[in-house]
Amino acid sequence: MTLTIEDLQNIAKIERDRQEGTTYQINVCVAAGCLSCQSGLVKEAFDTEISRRGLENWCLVKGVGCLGLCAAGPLIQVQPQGTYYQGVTVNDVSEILDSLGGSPVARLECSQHQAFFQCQQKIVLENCGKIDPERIEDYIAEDGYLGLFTALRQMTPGEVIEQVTKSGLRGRGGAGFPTGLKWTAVSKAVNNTKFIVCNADEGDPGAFMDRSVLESDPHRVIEGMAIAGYAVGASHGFIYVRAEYPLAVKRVHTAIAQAERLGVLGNNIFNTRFEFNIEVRLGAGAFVCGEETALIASIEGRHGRPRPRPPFPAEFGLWGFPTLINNVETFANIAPIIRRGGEWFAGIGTEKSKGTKVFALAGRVNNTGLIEVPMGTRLRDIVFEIGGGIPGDKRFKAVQTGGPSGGCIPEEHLDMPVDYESLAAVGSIMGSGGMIIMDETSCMVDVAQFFMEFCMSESCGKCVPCRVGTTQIYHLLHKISGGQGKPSDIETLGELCDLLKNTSLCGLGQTAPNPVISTLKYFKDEYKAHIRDKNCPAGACRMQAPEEAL
Amino acid sequence: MSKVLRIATTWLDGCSGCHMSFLDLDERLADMAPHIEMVYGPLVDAKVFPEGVDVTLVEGAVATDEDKKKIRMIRDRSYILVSFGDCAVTANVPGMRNQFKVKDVMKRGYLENSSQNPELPSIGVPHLLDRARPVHEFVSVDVFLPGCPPPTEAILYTISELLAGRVPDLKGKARFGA
Amino acid sequence: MKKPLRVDERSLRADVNPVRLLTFKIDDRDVSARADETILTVARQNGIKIPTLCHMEGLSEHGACRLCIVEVKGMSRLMPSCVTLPRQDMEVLTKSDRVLDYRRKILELIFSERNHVCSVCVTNGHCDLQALAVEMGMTHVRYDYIYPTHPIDATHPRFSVDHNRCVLCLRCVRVCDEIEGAHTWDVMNRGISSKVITDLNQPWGSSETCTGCGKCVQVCPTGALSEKGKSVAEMVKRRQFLPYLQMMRHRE
Amino acid sequence: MTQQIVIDPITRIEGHGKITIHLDDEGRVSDAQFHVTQFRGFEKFCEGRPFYEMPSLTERICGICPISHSVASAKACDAILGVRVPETGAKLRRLLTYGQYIQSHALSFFHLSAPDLVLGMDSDPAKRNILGVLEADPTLALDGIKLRKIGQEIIAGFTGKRIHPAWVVPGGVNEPLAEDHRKTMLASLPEALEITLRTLRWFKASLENHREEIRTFANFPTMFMGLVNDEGNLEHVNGKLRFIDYKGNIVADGVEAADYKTYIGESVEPWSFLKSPYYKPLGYPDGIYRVGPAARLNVCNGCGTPLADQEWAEFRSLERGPVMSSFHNHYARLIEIVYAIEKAQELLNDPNITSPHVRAFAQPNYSEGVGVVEAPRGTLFHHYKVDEEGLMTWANFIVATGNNNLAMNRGVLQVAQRFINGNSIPEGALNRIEAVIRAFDPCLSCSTHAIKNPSFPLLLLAADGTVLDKVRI
Amino acid sequence: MDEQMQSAMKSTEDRRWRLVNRTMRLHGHEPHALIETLHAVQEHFGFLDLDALKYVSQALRVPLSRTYGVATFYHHFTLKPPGEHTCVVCKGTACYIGGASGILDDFEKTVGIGPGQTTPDGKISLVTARCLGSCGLAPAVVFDGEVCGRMTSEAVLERIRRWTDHDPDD
Repeated sequence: MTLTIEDLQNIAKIERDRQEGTTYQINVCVAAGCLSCQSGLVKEAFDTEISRRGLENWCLVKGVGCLGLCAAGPLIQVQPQGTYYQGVTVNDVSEILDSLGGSPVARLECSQHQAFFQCQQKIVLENCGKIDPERIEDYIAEDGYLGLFTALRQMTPGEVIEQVTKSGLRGRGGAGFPTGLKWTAVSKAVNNTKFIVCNADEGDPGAFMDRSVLESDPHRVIEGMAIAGYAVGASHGFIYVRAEYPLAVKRVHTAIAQAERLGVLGNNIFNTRFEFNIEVRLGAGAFVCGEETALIASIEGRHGRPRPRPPFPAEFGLWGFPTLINNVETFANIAPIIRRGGEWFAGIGTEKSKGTKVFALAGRVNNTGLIEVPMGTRLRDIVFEIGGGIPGDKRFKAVQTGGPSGGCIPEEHLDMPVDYESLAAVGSIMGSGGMIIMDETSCMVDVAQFFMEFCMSESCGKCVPCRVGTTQIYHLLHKISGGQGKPSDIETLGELCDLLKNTSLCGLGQTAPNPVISTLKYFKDEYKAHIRDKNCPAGACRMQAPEEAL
Repeated sequence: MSKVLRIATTWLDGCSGCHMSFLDLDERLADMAPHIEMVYGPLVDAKVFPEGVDVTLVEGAVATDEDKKKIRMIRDRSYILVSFGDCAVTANVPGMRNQFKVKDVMKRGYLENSSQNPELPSIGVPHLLDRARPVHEFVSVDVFLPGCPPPTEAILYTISELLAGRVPDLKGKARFGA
Repeated sequence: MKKPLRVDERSLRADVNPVRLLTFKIDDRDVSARADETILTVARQNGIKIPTLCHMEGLSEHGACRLCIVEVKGMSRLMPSCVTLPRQDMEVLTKSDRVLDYRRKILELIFSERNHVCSVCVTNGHCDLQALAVEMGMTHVRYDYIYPTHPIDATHPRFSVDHNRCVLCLRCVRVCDEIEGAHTWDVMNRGISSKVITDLNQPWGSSETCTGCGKCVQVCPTGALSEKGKSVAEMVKRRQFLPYLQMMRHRE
Repeated sequence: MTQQIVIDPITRIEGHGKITIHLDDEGRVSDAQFHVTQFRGFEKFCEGRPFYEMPSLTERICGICPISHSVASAKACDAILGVRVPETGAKLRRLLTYGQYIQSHALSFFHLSAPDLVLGMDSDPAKRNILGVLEADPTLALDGIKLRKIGQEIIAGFTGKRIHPAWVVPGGVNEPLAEDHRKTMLASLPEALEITLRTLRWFKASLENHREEIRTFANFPTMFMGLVNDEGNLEHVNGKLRFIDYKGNIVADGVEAADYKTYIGESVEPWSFLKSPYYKPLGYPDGIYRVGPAARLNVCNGCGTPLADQEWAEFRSLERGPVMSSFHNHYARLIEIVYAIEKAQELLNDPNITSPHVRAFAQPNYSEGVGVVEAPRGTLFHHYKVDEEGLMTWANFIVATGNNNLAMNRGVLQVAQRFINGNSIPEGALNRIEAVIRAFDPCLSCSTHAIKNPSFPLLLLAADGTVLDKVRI
Repeated sequence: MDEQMQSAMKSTEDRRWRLVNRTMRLHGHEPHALIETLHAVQEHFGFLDLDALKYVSQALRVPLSRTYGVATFYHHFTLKPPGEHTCVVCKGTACYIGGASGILDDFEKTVGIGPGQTTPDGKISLVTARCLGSCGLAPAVVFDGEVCGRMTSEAVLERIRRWTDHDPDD
């Protein structure tokens, strides 16, 4: 069976009619965060209550992806008013149904409503919280697969790449490599077999953007991959996803099956000669597999140990074939770019960082959750407007971006715009989008130690600087945070960090010292207090007895 | 060689082999005698480590609390401190006990392998540190002279350089283990 | 999905044209090279010494010890010369202060990782690691020794493995896989807990796949793999077989 | 109220040690303890190592007598292999041992004790060292340096390394002797003999000056232990153990190394890292015995070489029974050097000595082995157990110095009682207390449970720890 | 075990092995299916035992040592049978900032096992996760698959107590 544009439009119309047929629509978040707060039961309760009351034609209940404000789960949104309710339990169901048509249930209404939801601009997350991730029809109703159709039927592969290049989109996995350039490289590689790989091995502790996208809007990623496949000449794709995200895995599998059934994956897609298939491969708990060559090794069934680059995967990737590897969020941007044109995308953001970026806001901040803002948004706005500031009258201390590869940004830099260059300038990185807010009770030595412990145990062990260097740095930090450090340790730390940065084999080792470097830069006094005064100013570290100052 | 060099030697947790390698200077020791004064060491009768020592050669790893105290005192009183031999530089053989718990090491020696009065020595003997460690993990060291023991020629070079008022550079002149 | 090809990792650089010749500079000397020759190869051809540890002529490149790093003008990061191909007009420095300093630190890290007691080692005097320390002027290790606990496996009738002396260069893994074809060795765990193993991490003596050829022992740079019955300083490694086997295999 | 004197460190000995002397109310010496303050734990950390590494590993117990450790260790390993060492291999081990005797005894006599003997027990402590001797009697000092060098060169002649050579291995030695080395060694021996005989003459002539020391330096009846060969003559490398009582009667003879535990027990005293072995049948501490140069000359029927036999006879005529004063260890040491040189000459002239058959190869065939040798300072035991793969599971060492621990403690007491009286301490008295230890020439680094040598003032302490007197030296 | 016997048993006797075999067949018994197959084994058996590793090695033509290496490289795989109940404490950044290490400390103090360990009676396993992606709910703990947010030491230990107390009857 081949899908035509008419079919696609037809599906969209039927679906829109179905949804518009009811007066009210209740969207219950069924992403992992809210599910762990029993949102599944809340949805069931709505279904039961509505069928008990016989209101099926008046009110539609929909399980939707992430609404963003995970801290306040379970979240629901009532349409068409757009009212958000937080912390909804089974007991609140009747009351909410009763309120439809009247005034909202004030005690459940989201207090953070205004700033949190309104300061955002959504492209990647445009369907999150809106569509049922387990129904392809829902996606199609929101112009789903229109991008793929446009690419296949109205554009040459070169034109697709041109649009992507024009959009200025940069890799959302961390390093920010221009996506258009990467696609060009793969498309130019001479080989009949090429692969597309979607990196969904989101390993940063504190980041859950990819999980949310896959859980809330899996088709968007599939569509992006298929477009990429067309553009570079690949007919097979892999989604490499963490085994720790069972819900995401399940929804991706469902989505692939639906897409195959409908014919947007498979042979002769949209009556062209383009064929594209996607396989899911499970990660197994190795952060280093976020690195391209390690990821390739892992898909090939081997240890996830990186190899020296060049050659880059674009020339020599999976099983030696040219391979395009992009992150989930990168692929999620593709369909809108194709639908609306690269110029539209390039109009958003800053000069060198285009579009929007999804961040996972966590730590000592009121509104933890998932947000999407245009590149260049002020950090202060993210923390204090969208994030709602620091809970409990505590003082802001730092924000950590980029996960274990990133750095800690102190208050003095809060007014900077968030984009690739600015973050790099203050010693951090964009990374995949984890953003951890720390207040005065967080000890920066302890935080550095936490990240170094992570890097130490995630180091693949192949190259010496990373394998032994991370261990030595961790031991030094451990000594310092335990009150056993000596003054020369600070210098040694700096030296080791520099060594790792410049001599490690892969990105993990090269960036592992960033949390230490940035905390040493901005919070040296805290280190000194641990060493000189055997005191943790934040009160977070447990000092050991001062007997053996080794 | 204008002035007489005040030299001290001492050992912590070592086997005295480095000192023997020093004695292996043989007749050259006698030649050197007018230029050096041995102010402290196993071969002379001084009981107190003097102040203002020009050069101290330390053999052995730091293995006990007394070693630790001693090396700090020696550092304070020495202008140049030489880590003398592998035990001082790397902890070498004494460091081989570091894979075991002190308790188990003592137990083997005094409880399991004795037929009478099995007990752990505790009176007037120092307290063992958890790990025997190189000297420079405790105090700053100016010259590292590796080897098990360091070759006599390297010792001669070191002292000659010091006599000439230079800090010796032993890179490539001595190796671990030999 | 199409059945993937079996890829020989040694032919990784299929992306370069081996026929092309280029010229570049090593330590201010003009040198010429084939496009598929590594900087290390070219340096050695020209008598320029670069220290190596995981590199072994006749085995695939591992690129992991990082001792062969060199500075390439215009690049902030240092490049491992064993896997880096030169480009036209590239300027390579093999002995800049920066390079020497980093190399020494890396070597110190290697020494700090396991329990290297040179004085009582079977390869004392014949050890690549020990020789590197002399060559690179490393007289002590600035970092705290880690002192991990590692056992010795002496179950094999002829050889033993002492993990205390292993530097994880994986020469054993590569020679066993690439030359002997047995793939008895591999690495378990990761990061600092990485350890070379035989078969299912079982005693070497009980390995079903080991042919007992001893190639791994001979290529091991340190005393980690040695012949049983050899006392301290007695283990001298014989490696002439490796280029010979290479030659015999590639003869036409 | 009792008081304590602490001598810390004992100087001019090979290792770390200190002495505590207890005084009673009248200021008389009531007790004395000799502390060994270094501990390295060889007995434990050998665990898990392949036994064939042991000769070179245990060499690191001591930098002065590494050869004795490597030979004792290799003999324990031979027993584990269950092999007979080829004749030349055994001879080379023996030759190496004699080289070590020459250098080690020379060190003890010239570098460590000569300052007392030449300059006097009461001489200026600042000068009382080898450099002082060099000023006072340059010939003697240079003789010492030269003699030690000849011994060291014999060791280096085999191995290229004077200290910690890796040459003695299980089953034999790892390389045959080269002809040119044989010649060089042989050429150096006449001078060595000349030096030794000259020194021996000087020493015998000066015995008169040390009557008090001879009378008090551990001059009390004890048993003696040492190795003797099949003829009952002096033996350092092979042979069997002989125990004699204070009258010179043989109480045990022909004891095999493997049976040592039947005869020797080990006791721990809380004040020392050095254990106290004792003759088991008599129990602790009655089973006190002595080892070392004088003990060896006491237990044997003779030396078996012409010059040494002559000197031995003269030595044994000092007393009717065994020579009791440990001061005479110095004397015995010189005789043993003569013996070592004579034996070395004999071996080097043996045409078989350069034979290439120096090592027997085997897999481990026994799970346990004991090796015993006479180290310069006395009998040395290495006892190993291994698993099926030949990895060490257990080790026990009885070091030469350990055997003398009980006697050293009693010797210290004896000297202290003779020379210390009241609350002031003459420096010369303290030096004599140390000198008695020096006479035993304890190799304290040897002690897997060993002694050290830091330098602190000698204190006269009240029982509560208050300092009554302080001797600055 | 005799190889033929082993494979016979594994292909027929146990339904779980049939599922594992299916995974391998799906990938054409290609070596690159190793990780997928190990996932299948662990899913059906709870852990990877040596026999299973050997069987998978043979079926996929992967060297034994590589199979073992891969199985130990990835932290998701376990070679030890898990306890009856599993408690996963998230150690992601948000959870760490939120006090996960305190929970772990108290767990170890009270229950006596650290991360990666199982109580001697085989009842409870403690595991840490890098990030559950439930950062909004930090600190998060998973009890037998059920994610619970905003946990405290007391709440965790209370759940553990329920497991230990109730189990004799279960």
